[in-house]
Amino acid sequence: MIAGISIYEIFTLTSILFFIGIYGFITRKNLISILISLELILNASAINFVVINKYLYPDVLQGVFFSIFIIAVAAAETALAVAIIINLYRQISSVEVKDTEIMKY
Amino acid sequence: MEKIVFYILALIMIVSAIASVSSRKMLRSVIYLLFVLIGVAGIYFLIDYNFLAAVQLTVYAGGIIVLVIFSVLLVHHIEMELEMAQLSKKILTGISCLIGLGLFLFIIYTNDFKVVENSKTTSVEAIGRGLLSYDSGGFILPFEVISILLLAAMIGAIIIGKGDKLTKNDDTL
Amino acid sequence: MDISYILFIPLIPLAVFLLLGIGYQKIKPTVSGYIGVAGLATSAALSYYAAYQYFFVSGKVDGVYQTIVEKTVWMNFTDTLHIDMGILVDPISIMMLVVVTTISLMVHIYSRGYMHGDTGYTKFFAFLSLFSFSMLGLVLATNLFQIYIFWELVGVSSYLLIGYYYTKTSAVAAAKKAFIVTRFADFGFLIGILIVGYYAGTFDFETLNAVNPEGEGLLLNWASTSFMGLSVITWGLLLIFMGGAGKSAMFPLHIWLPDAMEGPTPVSALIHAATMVVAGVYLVARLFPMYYFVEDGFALNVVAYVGAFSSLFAAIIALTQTDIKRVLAFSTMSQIGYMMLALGVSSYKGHEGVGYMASMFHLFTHAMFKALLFLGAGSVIHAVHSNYLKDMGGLRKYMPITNITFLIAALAIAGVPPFAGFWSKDEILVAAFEKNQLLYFVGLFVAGLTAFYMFRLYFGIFWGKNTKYKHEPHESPMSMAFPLLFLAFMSIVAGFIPFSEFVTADKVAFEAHLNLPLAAVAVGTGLVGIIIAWIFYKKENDLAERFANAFGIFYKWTFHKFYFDEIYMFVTKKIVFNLISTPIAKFDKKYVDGTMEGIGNKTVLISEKIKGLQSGRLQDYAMFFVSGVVFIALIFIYLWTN
Amino acid sequence: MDILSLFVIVPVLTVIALFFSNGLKQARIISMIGSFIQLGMAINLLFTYLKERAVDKSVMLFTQDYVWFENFNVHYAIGVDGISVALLLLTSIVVLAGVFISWKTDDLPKEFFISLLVLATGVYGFFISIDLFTMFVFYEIAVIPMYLLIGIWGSGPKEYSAMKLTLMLMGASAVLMVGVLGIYFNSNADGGALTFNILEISKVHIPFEAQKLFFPLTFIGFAVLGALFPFHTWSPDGHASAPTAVSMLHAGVLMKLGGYGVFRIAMFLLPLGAIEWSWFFIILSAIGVIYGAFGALKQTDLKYINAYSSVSHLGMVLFALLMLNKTSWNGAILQSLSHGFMTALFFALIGMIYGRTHTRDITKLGGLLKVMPFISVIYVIAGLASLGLPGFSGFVAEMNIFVGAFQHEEMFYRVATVISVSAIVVTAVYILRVLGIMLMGEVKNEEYLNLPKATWFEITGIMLLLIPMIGMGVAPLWLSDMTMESVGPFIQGVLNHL
Repeated sequence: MIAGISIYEIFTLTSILFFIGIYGFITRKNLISILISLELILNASAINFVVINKYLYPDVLQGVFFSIFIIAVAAAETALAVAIIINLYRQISSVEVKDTEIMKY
Repeated sequence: MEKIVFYILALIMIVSAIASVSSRKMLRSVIYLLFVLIGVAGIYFLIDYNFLAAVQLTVYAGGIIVLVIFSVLLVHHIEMELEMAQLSKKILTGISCLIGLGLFLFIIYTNDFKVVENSKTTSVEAIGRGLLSYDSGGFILPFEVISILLLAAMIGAIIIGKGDKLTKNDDTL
Repeated sequence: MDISYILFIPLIPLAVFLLLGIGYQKIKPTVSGYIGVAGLATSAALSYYAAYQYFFVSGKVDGVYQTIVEKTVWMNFTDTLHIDMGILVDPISIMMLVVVTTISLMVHIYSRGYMHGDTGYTKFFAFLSLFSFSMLGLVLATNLFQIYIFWELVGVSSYLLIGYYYTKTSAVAAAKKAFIVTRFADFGFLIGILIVGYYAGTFDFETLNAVNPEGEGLLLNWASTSFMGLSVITWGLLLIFMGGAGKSAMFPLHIWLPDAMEGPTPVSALIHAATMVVAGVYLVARLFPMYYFVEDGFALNVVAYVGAFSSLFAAIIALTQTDIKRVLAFSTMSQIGYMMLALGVSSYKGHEGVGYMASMFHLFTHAMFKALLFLGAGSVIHAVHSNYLKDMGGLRKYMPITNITFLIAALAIAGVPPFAGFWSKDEILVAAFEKNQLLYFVGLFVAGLTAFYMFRLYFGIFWGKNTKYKHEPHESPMSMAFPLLFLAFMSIVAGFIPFSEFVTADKVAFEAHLNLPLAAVAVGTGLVGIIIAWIFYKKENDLAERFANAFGIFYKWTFHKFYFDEIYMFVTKKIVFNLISTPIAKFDKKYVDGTMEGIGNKTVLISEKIKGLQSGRLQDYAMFFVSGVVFIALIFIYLWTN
Repeated sequence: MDILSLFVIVPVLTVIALFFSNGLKQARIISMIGSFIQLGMAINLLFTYLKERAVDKSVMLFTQDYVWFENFNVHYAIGVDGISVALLLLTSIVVLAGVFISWKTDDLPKEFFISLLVLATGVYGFFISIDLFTMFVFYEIAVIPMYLLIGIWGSGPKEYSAMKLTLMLMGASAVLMVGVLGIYFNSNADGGALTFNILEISKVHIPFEAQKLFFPLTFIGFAVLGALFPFHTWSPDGHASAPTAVSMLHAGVLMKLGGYGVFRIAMFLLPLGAIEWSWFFIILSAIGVIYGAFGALKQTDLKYINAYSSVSHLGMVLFALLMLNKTSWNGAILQSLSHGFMTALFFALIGMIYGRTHTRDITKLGGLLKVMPFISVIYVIAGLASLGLPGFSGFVAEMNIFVGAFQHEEMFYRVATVISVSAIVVTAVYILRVLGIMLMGEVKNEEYLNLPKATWFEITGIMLLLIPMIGMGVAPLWLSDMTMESVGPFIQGVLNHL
């Protein structure tokens, strides 16, 4: 519990972060930037888990566990993403989204 | 006091997040992200989840950010400016996001949360026990799954990162 | 009376046609000629026997010639309507059998000489046999549909024979024209048949023509339904007459006949002079009671006026033509108009039916002398290798037989006694005089014109200037001369046949008298015509030319057949092709097909657009996803909050 | 084994045998034998039918019924009446003639014959089934090989034409499917279970509203195949690109499915709808009749001329069907048969002319009577048959149609009939135009002087088509009576609702 801060304010913050992440995800044209936006989204949701755990169900720890898992998954995901990006860079010397469209064919 | 800290943190996070998704320099973008992540850790500290905050700092700020920076450095010139999306697309996305945000907030504020007043602190031991517990509410299975996932991701990352060379070896032989 | 042997009269030519047609490659030309002649000779012999049997032995019961029918169902339409195939024997059909087989036989014999050495000799005889079969079938038809069937077959034989010289563009065009014009007329014929068949409930001539015992009206109820002020049956009859007018080259459907002269001359003699072209007359005669009784003979009046006008019209055109076969063609048209006129002024009963008798009589005599004229002309053309008067002249020295026979025929058609034409024409004029004086004077005038143009032709060919010929013209071989002599003989004696004893409207014989004053006037008119021709053309002089110049524009119009060909050309080329067909073709390509194509193209276009959504860009998908979720969420909230 | 199912089984067996064949020689022999057996079966069926018909007066004979999909009450139900027997005979003759005409298919012969026979299977199946669903399945089987046959063995813009043809026919089937399902879901109107069986549905009183809605769908679905104006445009392009045998089969047989379907399904099952809508479709079909004829007048490509003439002739079929009386219906059936033989013959001849001169443009041809007398003479005969000359099948059919159409006294029908009848004049014009330009006149091209003569298989193919055509024209009574008798119950079904 943060003294003087209601759950609404925290949710407002996470919502804002979440949509900034989405905004970045859609508008950025670089794979790494997209990855960064993704981290924002993940973090926003992770905060939500924790906050809901703390404010509404203080007796259990599920929210915390989920946050831990999110962090773990995010780490794994980032590692893979970076591997892919580097591999891609080796192949086409670019990490721009527009150069990776050929997947659609 | 905590209130003020929270607002400062929130302000830093939002500003950094916006800067992170709009900066034209790749490396700066990553650094702004770092601020956001640290801010998240700060939030965790504020609500007394110290362990979580520590994990956030070490794994995220310490591990992931470094990884990303490395990859940025590997594939970018520092001075390179990023290409930006078309203005129309930005505006469209912005509007869409604002509507979505409005929606979220509308739902959040119309919902009556049953907040339980408390000031519990959670020990690392409780978290450890919870994670490894077989009982109901225990998280041993997800924990194991996550460890396998991490392993798989690690191997996968290695293979993908080196994949090119592996296949090339075959060819040259 | 057993009439089953009559069936063989048409069937033998059919057999000959099939034999020659299938064995086309194998049969030698001379053999095929003999086969054709033999077949027709058998048919002719059977016809003569049938005529003898019918007229003199067993045809008459209580002074009335019987109508004997044998038929079998060929196809069923409804419970009452069906097409029968069969043979109908009555005076006119027997008479036509005789005419057709006689002329056909003569033409067959003649063709053996005329077509000698032609590559398609066998084919020619096959077609002639096909024609004979169709014509005989037409004559013997028992109902409207059967007559229509053979009508069409006759038309197609005519098409094949006109287009016999198929490498010649003009012949092909003429054949096409003949077929299409008559086909157009047949369109009317068919509608007429449908109307009559529907409202009368039958196609059978017997039922249609059934007259009540007093001879005062049809048994058929024709007045039941009317359309635009006339009984529907009258409309049907008028449309049927349209068919007849097409085949008989009545104005304004006459344009095909002069062009049809592109065919070999024997064909012109057989089909376009003696037999097929009188089918229209035969058709009206066949339905005569209907024409006469329905609506007080309204349709019959139309027949009379159309006939009279055609007769005059053709005679005027014939004055100026220079192609001898075309002169004869217009003369044919004129004479058929005469027959139509005669039918048109006829009544039904007894002596009042003299017009009907005269018409049939004229048909008979005309067949003889017109065939003779054509065969004579063929003989001339054979010798001179040209159709044009300007290439001829003074031929009497080279071709004595042709000269004499041609003269006899010309005298016959001019109505000089005692030749055949005089008798029949006189009866026609009598009939017209009694019924309608206007038509009488038209007829008389035409008789004068006929005499004039015929002797213009005669003098032009056999007298006149002495042309220098590249090859010495010579008399035709015996195979060609014999038919000429035979037909000349017929042209002399045919007039003495007491036709009113045999062929009458009500099938009861009556006494026909020679009306002396009228006959004298007619002969006088004919002689005036001949004398003028004598003055103009006997010796080479420029009288005729000066005369023609005096008439100026009228002469020019006549010479161009009143520009009817041009009008038809305009209608077909400009209107049908350019104003109907081309726009339809364009419309089809552009709009009908275009619409279908458009649907296809639009589909492709839309799919291109939709394909753009499937861009492969993750961010686009995310965009759609987010917008979609937001949108759906909005909807749900809207729904739940209300 | 019932004798009707054999009609489907034999071509299937032939197709299987073809899979194991090798090269053109084996393929064509196998196809020929298969088609011969088929023809024999059709003739046998004809006589068996006539014998059986004398004693059995039910609507369909030789009926068989096997459940196919229990859930939707789909049956493999078959049966024939005089009409199907006649059409089966037509099909078997045209298929055999088609095999003869494609005697020299060099390109992928095995696949060609397989597609051809699959098409035939579909057509046979369509004619024998009396279950809507089965019928529809066979219909699709018949349409699909068309795409391959035109797309692979065609000429000119073949992909385009194949695509156009298939798409338009598929579009039509989609519409048709809606109509068929509409009928199906209304087949319990009188109580009872939903059924696809035609005979059972015909006893049901489908509500008027449903009939009004589904009749146009069903009608158009089939009529597109019957080249109803303005849905005919697939036909000229399709025919022009298709190989000879395919044109023959398509125009000769496949397009008949349209008229047959209209007759068997749209008219029979939805009589009230037919009465309600007939005026509209009469206008369309009368336009089609005259429009096709005028359209043919201006074309110079032989196949286009023939395709437009098909539009005209088949317009006549639909026109006759819409006249809703026994005579005209019989005329429609006869016209289908007649047009089948005639147009197949035309396409066969066009194929031969094209094979020799390598052009189908009539303005480039000329004087062919001199250089290829046999083919030209047959062409003249076919042309004369096409313009409705007595002694050929076309006349018989057309007269039935006209007499039938004339049974209506209203002005509207009269005018429509007269318009249709006037097509006989235009037909004469375009047929004679072709004959005049192409066959007569001087030989335009020196090379044509030494063209090969007609071979035995070509002659056989031609004779197969010519003889029934003349036979029908000379002695129409037995055939006409056979079909007339079978039309009876159907027209009665319609008239009962009037």
